[in-house]
Amino acid sequence: MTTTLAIAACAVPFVAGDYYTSFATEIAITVLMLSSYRIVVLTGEWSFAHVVLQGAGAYTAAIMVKDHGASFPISLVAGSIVAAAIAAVLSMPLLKMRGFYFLMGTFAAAEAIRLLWRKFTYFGGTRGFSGISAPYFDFGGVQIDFGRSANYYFLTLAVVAACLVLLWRLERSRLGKVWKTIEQQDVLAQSVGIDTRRYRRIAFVIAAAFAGIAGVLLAYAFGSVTPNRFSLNFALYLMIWAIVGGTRTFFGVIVGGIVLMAFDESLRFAEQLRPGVYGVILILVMLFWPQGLERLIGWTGLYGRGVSKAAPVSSEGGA
Amino acid sequence: MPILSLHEVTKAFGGLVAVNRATFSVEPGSIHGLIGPNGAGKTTLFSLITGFYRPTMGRVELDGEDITRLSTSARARKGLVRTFQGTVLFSDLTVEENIANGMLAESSSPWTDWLFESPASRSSRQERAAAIMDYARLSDLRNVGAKDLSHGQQRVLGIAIALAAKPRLLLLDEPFTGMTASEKNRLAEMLRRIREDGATIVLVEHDMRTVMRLCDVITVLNFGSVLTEGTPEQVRRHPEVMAAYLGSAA
Amino acid sequence: MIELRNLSVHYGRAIAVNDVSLSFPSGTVNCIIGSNGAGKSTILRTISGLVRPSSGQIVFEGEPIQNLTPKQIVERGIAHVPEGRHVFPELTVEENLKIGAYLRADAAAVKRDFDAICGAFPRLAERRKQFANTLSGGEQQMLAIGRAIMAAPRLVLMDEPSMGLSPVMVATMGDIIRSINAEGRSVLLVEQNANVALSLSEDAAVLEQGRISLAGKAALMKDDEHVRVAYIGV
Amino acid sequence: MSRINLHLTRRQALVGAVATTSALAMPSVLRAANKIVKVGALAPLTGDLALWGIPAKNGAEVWANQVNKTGGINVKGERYDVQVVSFDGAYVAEKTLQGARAFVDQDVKYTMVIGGDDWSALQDFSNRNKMLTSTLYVSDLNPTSKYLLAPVEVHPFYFGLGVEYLRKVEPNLKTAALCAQDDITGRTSLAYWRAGFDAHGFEIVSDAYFDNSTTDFAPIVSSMLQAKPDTVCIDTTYPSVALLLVEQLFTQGYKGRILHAGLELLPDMVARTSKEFMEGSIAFFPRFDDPNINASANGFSDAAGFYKQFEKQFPKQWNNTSWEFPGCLEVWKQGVETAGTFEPDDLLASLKANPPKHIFGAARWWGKELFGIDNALVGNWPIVAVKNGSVEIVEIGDQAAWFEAHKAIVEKRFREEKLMPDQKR
Amino acid sequence: MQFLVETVLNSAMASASTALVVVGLALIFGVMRIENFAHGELYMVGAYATWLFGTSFGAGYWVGFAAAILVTAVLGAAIEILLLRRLRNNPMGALIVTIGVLLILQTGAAWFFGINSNLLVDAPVSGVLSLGGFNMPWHRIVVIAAAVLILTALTVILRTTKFGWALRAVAQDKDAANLQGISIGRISMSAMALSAALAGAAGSLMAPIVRISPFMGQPVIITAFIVIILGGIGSMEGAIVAAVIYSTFFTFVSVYFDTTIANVAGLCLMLAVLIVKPSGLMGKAQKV
Repeated sequence: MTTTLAIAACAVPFVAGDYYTSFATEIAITVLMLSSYRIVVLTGEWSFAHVVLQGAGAYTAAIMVKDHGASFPISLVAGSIVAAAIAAVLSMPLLKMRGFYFLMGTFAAAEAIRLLWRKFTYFGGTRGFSGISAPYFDFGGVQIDFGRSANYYFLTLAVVAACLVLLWRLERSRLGKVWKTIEQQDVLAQSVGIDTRRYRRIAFVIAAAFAGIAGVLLAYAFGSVTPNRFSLNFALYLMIWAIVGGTRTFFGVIVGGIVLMAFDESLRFAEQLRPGVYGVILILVMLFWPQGLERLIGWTGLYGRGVSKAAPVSSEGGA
Repeated sequence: MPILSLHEVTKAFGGLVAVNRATFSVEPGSIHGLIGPNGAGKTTLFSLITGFYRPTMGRVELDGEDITRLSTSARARKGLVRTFQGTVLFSDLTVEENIANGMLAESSSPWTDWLFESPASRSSRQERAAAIMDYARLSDLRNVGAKDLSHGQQRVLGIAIALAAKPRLLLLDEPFTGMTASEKNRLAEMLRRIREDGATIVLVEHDMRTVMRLCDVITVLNFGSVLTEGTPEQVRRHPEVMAAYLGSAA
Repeated sequence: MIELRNLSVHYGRAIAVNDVSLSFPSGTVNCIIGSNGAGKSTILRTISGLVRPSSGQIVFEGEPIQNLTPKQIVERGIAHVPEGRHVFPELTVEENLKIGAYLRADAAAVKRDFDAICGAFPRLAERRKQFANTLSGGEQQMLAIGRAIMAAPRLVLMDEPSMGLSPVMVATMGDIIRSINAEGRSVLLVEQNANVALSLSEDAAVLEQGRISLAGKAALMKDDEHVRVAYIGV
Repeated sequence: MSRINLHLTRRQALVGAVATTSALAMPSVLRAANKIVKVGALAPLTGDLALWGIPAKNGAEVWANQVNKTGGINVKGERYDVQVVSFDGAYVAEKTLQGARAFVDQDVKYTMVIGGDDWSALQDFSNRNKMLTSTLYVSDLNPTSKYLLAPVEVHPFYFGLGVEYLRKVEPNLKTAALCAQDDITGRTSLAYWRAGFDAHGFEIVSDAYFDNSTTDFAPIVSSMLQAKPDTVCIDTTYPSVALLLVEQLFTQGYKGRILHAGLELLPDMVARTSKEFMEGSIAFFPRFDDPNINASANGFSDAAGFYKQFEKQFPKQWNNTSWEFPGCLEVWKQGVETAGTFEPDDLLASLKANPPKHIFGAARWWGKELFGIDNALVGNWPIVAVKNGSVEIVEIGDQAAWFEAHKAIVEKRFREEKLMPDQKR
Repeated sequence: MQFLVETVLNSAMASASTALVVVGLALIFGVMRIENFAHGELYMVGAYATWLFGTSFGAGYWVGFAAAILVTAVLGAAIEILLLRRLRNNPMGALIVTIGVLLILQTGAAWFFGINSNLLVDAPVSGVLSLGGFNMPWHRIVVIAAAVLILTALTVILRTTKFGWALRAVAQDKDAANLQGISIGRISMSAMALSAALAGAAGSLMAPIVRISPFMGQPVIITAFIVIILGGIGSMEGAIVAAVIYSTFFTFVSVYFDTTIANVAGLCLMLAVLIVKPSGLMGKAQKV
C-alpha cells in the first residue's frame, strides 16, 4: 500500500501538468500537517492552534530568508524549532484545559498570535511576506532550481516522506504507545504512573515541530506568507479532514486529506456553489461513515482493532 | 513505619462531607481491607489515597513522606498503584499489550528509546510481561483482545496491568465483584502471592466472605468516618459493624 | 403485578442479569436483595426501559412491556426512583416534583398530589424554592420518591433508598415506603440493606451474580442463614 | 418581483459558466472563423472576498462578449475572439498559484487578479513564466515584478486631488478624522489621505483602523466624532461598510464633509440620511449610468453600453470591480493591437513605448519613486461630488502632477506605514 | 462624558445581541452536548429572512422579524431531526455536520441573495434619540429592549412551564429525565428550534445595523464561542454575564485603542480566565 502510494506520488509530475504538480505539492504539505496533527489527536484532544504553529514555521522561514538570507535547510530547522518553542510556551496554560475548553483555548492563543502578525510590520503586517525565492542548490556543477514546480515537488515529497517515516516510528515507539494509552484510558494511564499532562505537552510540541516544517515548505512553495492563510477556516479544514479520514490509523488522516482535497478540487465546475456541495458531502460522509473513511477502506485490520472505548471512570481535569 | 498513613483526611463536596477525618495506617506486607456499606465513602477515600481527589483537609503519607499534593501519576511512580472498579482496560489491545502498557511510565531508559527501542530493553520488558502473565495465569491468553476476555479474566488483567507498574502498595477497588467462586479463590491466591513477593495490598471490597478470609487488618467505614479497625475476628464481632451492614431493623 | 420471565441482560459481552424469573403480587412491598454488582439495579433499569433485555420478557399487569420506551412505561404506571437519587440538581424542589407529573394532563389532580406530597414531606415543603442540590442526602431521597409519586404510579421501583442514610433517616424511609404502599401502590425495592428491606417486604428474592439464589416470603428469609452468609460471610 | 427575475438570470449565468468551462476542457471546439485568445480572471469566487471577484469576473465576460460581437481583437489583421477563463483563487496563495499554473497550461495570455494576498504568491511565478498580469492594487507593484501592471485604478493616487479640491471649495475646513479597514488597501489609502491632508493644511484629529470582522460601527464613529472633525474620510472600506459608517455619522449628529473613494451605495446613503447630509461629499468614481459617462470615461469603449449590458446580464451585481477588470482588458487590447502580438516581452515593450489610453483619457507609465517600477498607468482622474443626491464630475485632476508636488510628504507617510519598496517584506 | 454615555449604550447593545446569540448556543450545548458551528449562520438566516419578508415583500419590519424567528426555528428543528439526531453518540461527527450546514447556508445565501451584500433593512423605529448632545438611534434602544424582553421571556418559559423544566431536566440529567417520561428526542428538537430562533431573532434585530452578507455569521460565532467559554460551557447565566463582560470590554478597548487590539485583548481575557478557572466563570468543574 505504502509502495503504491509512493510510486503514485513520484509519478505525478511526469504524467500531469504543472497545475497538478502544484496541487500535489499542496497535498503533500497538507498530509504532513495532518499526520502531525494526529499526534495531538492521539492524546485525545483537538486543537485549533496547529495551523498557526505552521504559520510560525512559515514566518520564521520568511524572516530567515528575507533578513538573513538563510538557505533552505537552515530555514527548515529554524522553522521547526520556532514552532516547537511557541508550542512549548503555549502548552503551559493550554494543557490545563480539556475538551472543548482546550479547543477554544488553542483558538484564542492561536488567533492572538495571528492578529499580532497582522499588527506588527516586522511580520509584514496585513500583507505578510512575498517574494521568498525558491531554493537553488548547486552541488559542484549539478544545479537544481527548485523554483520549477516538479523539482520543488520532489523536494517537498522527500521532506514530507522523511517526516512521515519519523512520525511512523514515533507512533510505534514508547512515546507513541504512551499517547495512545492516554487517549484510550486516561485514568488508567495515570494510575500506572504516566504523567498525562506532560505527555500531552510533549505531543503538542512535537506536533508543532512538524507543523513548523510544513510551514517552511509552504512558505517556499508559494513564495509568500500572509496572515490570512492561517485563519480559523484553515484550522477547521484540518480538523474536518482528520475526522472525515479517521484518526485511528496512520493512514486515516492522510486518506481523509487527499480524498477531500481532491473532491474540493474536482468540484471547481460548481464555481460559486462549491462550498455548499462540499458541505453536502461532509454531511453525507458523517451520516453514512461516521467513523471516518479509514473504516470504509478497511485498513483498520492493519493494526488497531475496533473502536469501542470504555467510558472513563474518572478524570483529573473534567470536561 | 507504616507504608501508608492517613491523618484526619476529609473531603467535602459542597456541603456534603463524603469522608470525615479518616485516620488509619497500613502496615507493610499486609493485606488491609477497607469495608463499609454502600455510600460509606470508600470510593471517595480510595480516590483521595490515589490522588484523583485532593482532600479538603488532612494528610496522606507514603513511607512517611507527605504525598497529599502529588498527582496520581507521581504517586504511581512512587509505587502506589491502583486498579479500578469495573473493567477499565485498554480494551482494543491484547492481553500482552495491556500489560506492556503498564510499564510505559518507566523513565530509566535513555531518550533514544523514545524513537527506537533498544533490543535489550525490549527483551527485558517482554520478559517481565511474560513473568506477570505467568503470575496472573494469563499466558495462554496473551494474544487475546482484552474485550474478548471473560469478566473474571478482565479483572485479573486489570491487576496484572497494575503489577506491571511495579507497585509497592497496590490498591484494589472491589476486585472480586462479579467473579465466580473458583475465580475468587484463584484471585485470593494470587493476592497472597503478591503479598509474599513483598507488596502491600489495600483492598476495598464488598464480598465480606473474601475480605474476612483474606485480610490481616480491616478498617470499617461508615458515613465517611472510620467506625472501627481490627482483625477480621474483631471486626466480625463488633456490634456496630453488624448494624451498619444489615441496617438497624426499622 | 410484575413478572420477569427468563430475563437476561448483557452489557456488551458481560452478562449482568442471567435468566431471572420472578413474580411479585400487586399491592404489596417486595424486594430484591443482594450485594453490590449482583445485577439488582440492572433489573430495575430494564423494567423502566432504560436498558433493553437481551432475552426474556417483562410482564406488567398482564402485558409485556420489555419493548416499550421509558415514556410509555411511565404512562403504564411504573415510576422509578433511581439509585443515588438523581434529582435534578439545578431545578428547585417544586420543579423537581412537578416534573414527576410531566406526562399527566389533569392539572387539578396534579395539584392535589403535589399538596399531598408537601403534606407528607414537610421538609420538602419548607425547601420548595431551593435548588435540589442544596438538600441533604435524606431530603434528596425524599424528593426523588416524591417525584416518582407525582407520576401517579401503580408500581414504584426503588433502587437502594437507604443508601448513605443515617439509621434515623433509614427508619423514616421505611415509614415513607409503608405509607406509599398504604395508598395502594405496589413497591419493588432493591436493597443491599437486607434488614430494612426484608422487614418492609412481603416477598423477597436474593440476587447473586445476576441469578436468583433464593426467593420466598420475606419474613421467613429474615433469619435465613444463607442471607447472613451471603452478606457478611459469618 | 425583481428578485425572482434575478435568480433566473443567475442560474442562466451558471449554466453559461459551466458551458464555458466544459468548452475549455475540450481542446478544439468548432467555432466561427475567428481564432481564440484566452484571458484569465484569477479572483476569489467563493468566500467573503467573492464580493470583489464575482462582479469582476462577470464584468470581464460581458466585456469579452461585447468585443467579440464587434469583431474581436485585431492582431496584424488576424481576428481573435476573447475567451474569459476563470479560476477561484479563494484569495489564498496556494490556490491562486495553482490557478496561475492552470492558466499557463491553458495558454492564457493575460491574467487579472484583484491584488494583495492573491498576487503575493504569483510574483516569482510570473517572472519565470512571463505571465502578464494586471492588479487593482497598485501597492503590489515592485521592482522585481516585471510583468505586473496596474493599468486601471491607481488607487489611492486620486485622494490627493480630492483633498486639494476640497481645500479649494471649502477653505474653512481645518480638521479631519480618518478610518479604514485594517488591511493592505486600507493602510495604503490612509497613508495617502494623510499625505493629502498634510499637504493642504488639515489637522488629523482622529486616525484609526478597524478590523475586517467589525460588525457595529457606532463605537468607531463615536470615537472619531469625539475629536470634532470637519471632514471624515472612510477609505478604504467595503461599500456596505461605508454605508453603515455614513449612517452612523448622520445619527450621531455629524455635520461636516465625507470622503470616500466609491460612494457606491449613494442612493441608499441618501435614503438613510438625507440629501442635505450627503451634499458635497467627495468621491472619485463617476457612475456608469451617468449620461455623460462615455465622454468622461473615454478610454473605455462605450462605457454606457457596457453598463447597460452588465445590468441586463447580472442585475444588481454591479460594483467597481465590474468595470475594472474590463478596464484592464481595454488597456491590454490596445496594447495587443498596437504591438501586433500576444508575446509578453514584445507586448510589454510596446506598451511601455506607446502608453495606451487609460479609462479617463491619456496616461503615462509611472510609479518608480513609490514602487520602484514604472508599471502603473497614471493619467487624469475625475473628482466627483454629491449634488442633490447623486454624483457629478466636478473636476479632472492630474494624479502624477499632484504627487510630484507633494512627493516628500507622501514618502514620509508611506514610510510610516512601511509601504516603501525598500520596506516591503 | 457624552462619549462615555454613548460607548456605554453601544456596549449595552453589543451585549444584548451577543447575549441572544450566546444563550442559544449555551442552551443547545446543555441539552445536546453539541457545539453548533452553524449557529452564526442561523443568525445570518435571521437577517436575510427579515429582509426577504420585511423589506422585499414590503410587509414591514415586524413581519420580517416574526418570519425570521419562524424560519430559523423550523430550520433548527429540521437540522436536529434530519442530521443531529442520527449522530447523538458521535460528538465529533455532529460537529462536522454543523460545519457542513454552515457551508450550505453560506453558499445558499450567496446564491439566492447575491454576493454584493447591499441589502438594506430599515429599522422599525427610525430616528434618533437626542439628549443634550448625545445621540442614539432608537433602533439600538429597541435592540436592547427586545433582547431583554426575549431573555426575560425565555427565563420565564424555562422557569415556569413544563417544557422549560423538561428542557432543564434533560440538560442536567438525561437518564433521570427519561425516567420521568420526557422524550429526549422531542426536547432536543424543541431546544434546537428555540436555540436557532434566538439566533434568528438576534440576526433580525441586528439586520438594520450591520452589513447583511452571507458571511456575517462568522465574526458572530467566533465571539459567541469566546463568550461561551468565558461564561462556562452550558451555563446560560454564565453566558449572559460573559456576554456583557466581553462586549463591554471589547467596545471600550475598540474605542480607546482599536478593534484589532480589542480582538487580541478579548482573546487574552478569555485565556486569562481559563488559566485561572479552567471551566469558565460559571461553569462547574465537571464531576467524575
